[in-house]
Amino acid sequence: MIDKNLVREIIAKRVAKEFKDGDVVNLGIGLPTEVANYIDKDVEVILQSENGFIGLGPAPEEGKEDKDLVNAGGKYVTMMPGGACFDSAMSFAIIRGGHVDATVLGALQVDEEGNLANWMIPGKMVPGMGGAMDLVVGAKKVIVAMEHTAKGAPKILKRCTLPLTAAKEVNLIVTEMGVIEVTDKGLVLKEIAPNTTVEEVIAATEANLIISEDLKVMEL
Amino acid sequence: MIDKNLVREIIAKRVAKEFKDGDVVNLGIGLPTEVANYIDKDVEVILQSENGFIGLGPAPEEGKEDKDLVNAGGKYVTMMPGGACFDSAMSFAIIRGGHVDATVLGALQVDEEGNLANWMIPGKMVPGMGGAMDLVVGAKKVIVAMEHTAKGAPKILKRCTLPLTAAKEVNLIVTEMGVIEVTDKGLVLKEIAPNTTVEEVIAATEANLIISEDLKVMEL
Amino acid sequence: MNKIKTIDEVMEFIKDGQTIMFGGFLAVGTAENIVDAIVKKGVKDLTIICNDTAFVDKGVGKLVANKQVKKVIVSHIGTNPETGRQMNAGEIEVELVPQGTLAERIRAYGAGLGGVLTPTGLGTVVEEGKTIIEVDGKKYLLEKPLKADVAIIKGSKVDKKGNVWYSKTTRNFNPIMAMAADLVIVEAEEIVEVGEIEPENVVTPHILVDYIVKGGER
Amino acid sequence: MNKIKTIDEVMEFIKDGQTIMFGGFLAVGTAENIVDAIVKKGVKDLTIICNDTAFVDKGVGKLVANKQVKKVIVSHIGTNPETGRQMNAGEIEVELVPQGTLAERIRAYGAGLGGVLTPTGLGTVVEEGKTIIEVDGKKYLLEKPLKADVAIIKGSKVDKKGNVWYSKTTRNFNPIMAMAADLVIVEAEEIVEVGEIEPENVVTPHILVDYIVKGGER
Repeated sequence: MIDKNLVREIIAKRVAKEFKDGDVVNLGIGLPTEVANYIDKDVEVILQSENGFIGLGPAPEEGKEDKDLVNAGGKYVTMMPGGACFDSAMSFAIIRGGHVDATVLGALQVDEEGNLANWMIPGKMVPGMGGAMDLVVGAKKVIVAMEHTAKGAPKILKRCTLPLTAAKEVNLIVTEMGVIEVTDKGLVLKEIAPNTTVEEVIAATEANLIISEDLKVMEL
Repeated sequence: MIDKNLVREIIAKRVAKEFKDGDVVNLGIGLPTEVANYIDKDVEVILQSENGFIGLGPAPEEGKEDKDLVNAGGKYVTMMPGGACFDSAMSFAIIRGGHVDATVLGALQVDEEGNLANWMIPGKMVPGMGGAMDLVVGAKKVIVAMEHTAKGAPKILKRCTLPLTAAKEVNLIVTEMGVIEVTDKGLVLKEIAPNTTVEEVIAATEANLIISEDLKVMEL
Repeated sequence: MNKIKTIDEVMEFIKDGQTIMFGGFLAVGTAENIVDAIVKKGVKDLTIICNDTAFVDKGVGKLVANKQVKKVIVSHIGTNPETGRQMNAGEIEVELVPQGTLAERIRAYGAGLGGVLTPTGLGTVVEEGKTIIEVDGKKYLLEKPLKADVAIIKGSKVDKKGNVWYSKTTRNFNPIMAMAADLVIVEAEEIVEVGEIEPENVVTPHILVDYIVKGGER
Repeated sequence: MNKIKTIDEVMEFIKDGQTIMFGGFLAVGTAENIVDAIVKKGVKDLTIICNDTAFVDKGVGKLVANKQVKKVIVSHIGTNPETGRQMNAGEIEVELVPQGTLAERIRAYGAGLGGVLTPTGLGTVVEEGKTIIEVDGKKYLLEKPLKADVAIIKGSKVDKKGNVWYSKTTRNFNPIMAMAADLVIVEAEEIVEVGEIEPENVVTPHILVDYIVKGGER
């Protein structure tokens, strides 16, 4: 079994390759946030923070925190040159209006239709959806970045059993085992991690997987 | 017959008395604009200009025009200290959302129900409604400021015959002959101009007029 | 018209059972001094509209922790365990609203619109009990406007007339809430002279603000 | 990414039959140099969305006068007699929209909303052919979103990334149009360095702008 940190690094590195110069991207809390560390230096990605600005930069040095500048997780951050601030209505107008090229989120479950569940476990965890429902509906491309299984149980299912965040909005699933595209025909395994077999991916996935004729090894 | 300029002055002066300190007011093009000249000095009225600011001030001195600062009629104006600019969506959010205390507009016709027609004469004049429909629906108080008749013909009718600007939104009609309130029971003549008789007002009005038991002489 | 009041003076407007909107995102941009004064006053049965319930010891979370709140309308309660505990115990009602929908519902009231047609929440529990409207073959949820008795706003710079400028991410829900309440009170980190905020840089025009309270930095 | 282009370079994006939004209110805040270039290019059958048709010799009125426009969607045509003449002669189609509704329809598209529920126009000819929706006993017109192929914006200060700041009443429809078109071109009165416009004072964030053209004062 590979190290948790390595798993996260693999996922974040692979997601980072999805972006092209000038893309506007919203990264969810947790693992998705780490994607920013692996974006190619020649590629300028503009990060949108749904609490109200574009140009999200890395965490400040200790002692240089600005009490007025946090990300959507409430953590102190910095702003890149050329950043711009706005209110919550404008922030979500930008998101819902399709002005964000991609959003990267974690998931509890994803399914064959591209349905996503990531905001509550009834009777257990009801934190609220925050901005996730709008992000998943509004962003041009929805990338789920998550570990392939949870305590060994598949998270990529035939049908989500948890309450949905949004229906049929996921475009791409990136895990430490591979890259799966959501298509009209179902889930297509496009890339597979080095040292992993197709059989292993299938075994760890409840959903039917269509194996791409052009299956590639995940580039990291 | 009294002088046209005097008529306008009477109307503008009387309308100016409707405002109290701190009121936000939008004045239409033409006669309503002149109301600003007669507002009591102890009363601070904040003028909203629907093309995008509050704090509309008087016309600039010749040679001091700012090409970027016009009113909703496209005329050069000034901005009072503490003025604020916004876009058209915000401007009409302010108007439609009830944040404007009063709007003063001219009319082609007004009727017993408080219907207003002031934006087109089919086949003759179709300039467009501009911001008038939103202003009449959104402002807390709608004041029609107009000459009582047009070429001798009544403008205060039983029912408007021209296309409406808005239905049942007018609250007060101020003319050179008197002040008429629109109530659930119909039009109530509350004030009458000096040297005018109730019979003269009734003769110049097509609509039924209820004469207030407390009929006063217009204060100017 | 002098709009500047002390915190004690504006407390007379805060009453049991009111619906109060608070700006702020995880307490950043929340009027902390006014929240403290409301905690001290101890009014009860409030309905709070805010992005989230912040933390037990920060932002509107303090009102929840002090059991002054009967209902919250928010997008997130995960950072304040007390909200979850009271919800599970049946002590507080929680209406969860997607963040963008919450913003638009507040804006809709402030802008005099009858509601919002949004694709957000379609096919989820959010659509339960709501009207679905089809426009040109696409489906949308009809979400209704939200209003409040009082909006409590936090401004970084507020001029003496009440024009407000917000620093960085403190803006969030403050400007739209300033349009959606019968009474608007702004806590100013700094009160400046009229004219110090350029007309173009004013975010909340003074006509929307009823009272200004000096807050100071916290 | 260099967004700065010459006016000639951006003319390649302007084509016959397009729907184009132009900021401006009676031509104040309209990108006059780009309008002139479109007149010179002579593209035909345009649909123009703007507050008004300005004047025969100013703003989008020049395009109407030059007979390049098949339809206008505006709130007012009264200042440009040529629009009225062409309308009466059946040469141009005029869709008149209340100004606030026009603003909200444009904003709705840019914000990904399915439409707007407004009380404006109820009981008038504006409601003809439209759906009336009742929300909590009050009636509203459902007004549909408006989009364009290209939005032509005028900025007073534009930084090299594309952040836009508008002077006084030049703002009007520009910011909402910048959100409602496939391609957004801004004519900058002044191009400034990145950072010269404070993040809080940016009105149109650079991510909404595709190209910047230096216009100069007129």
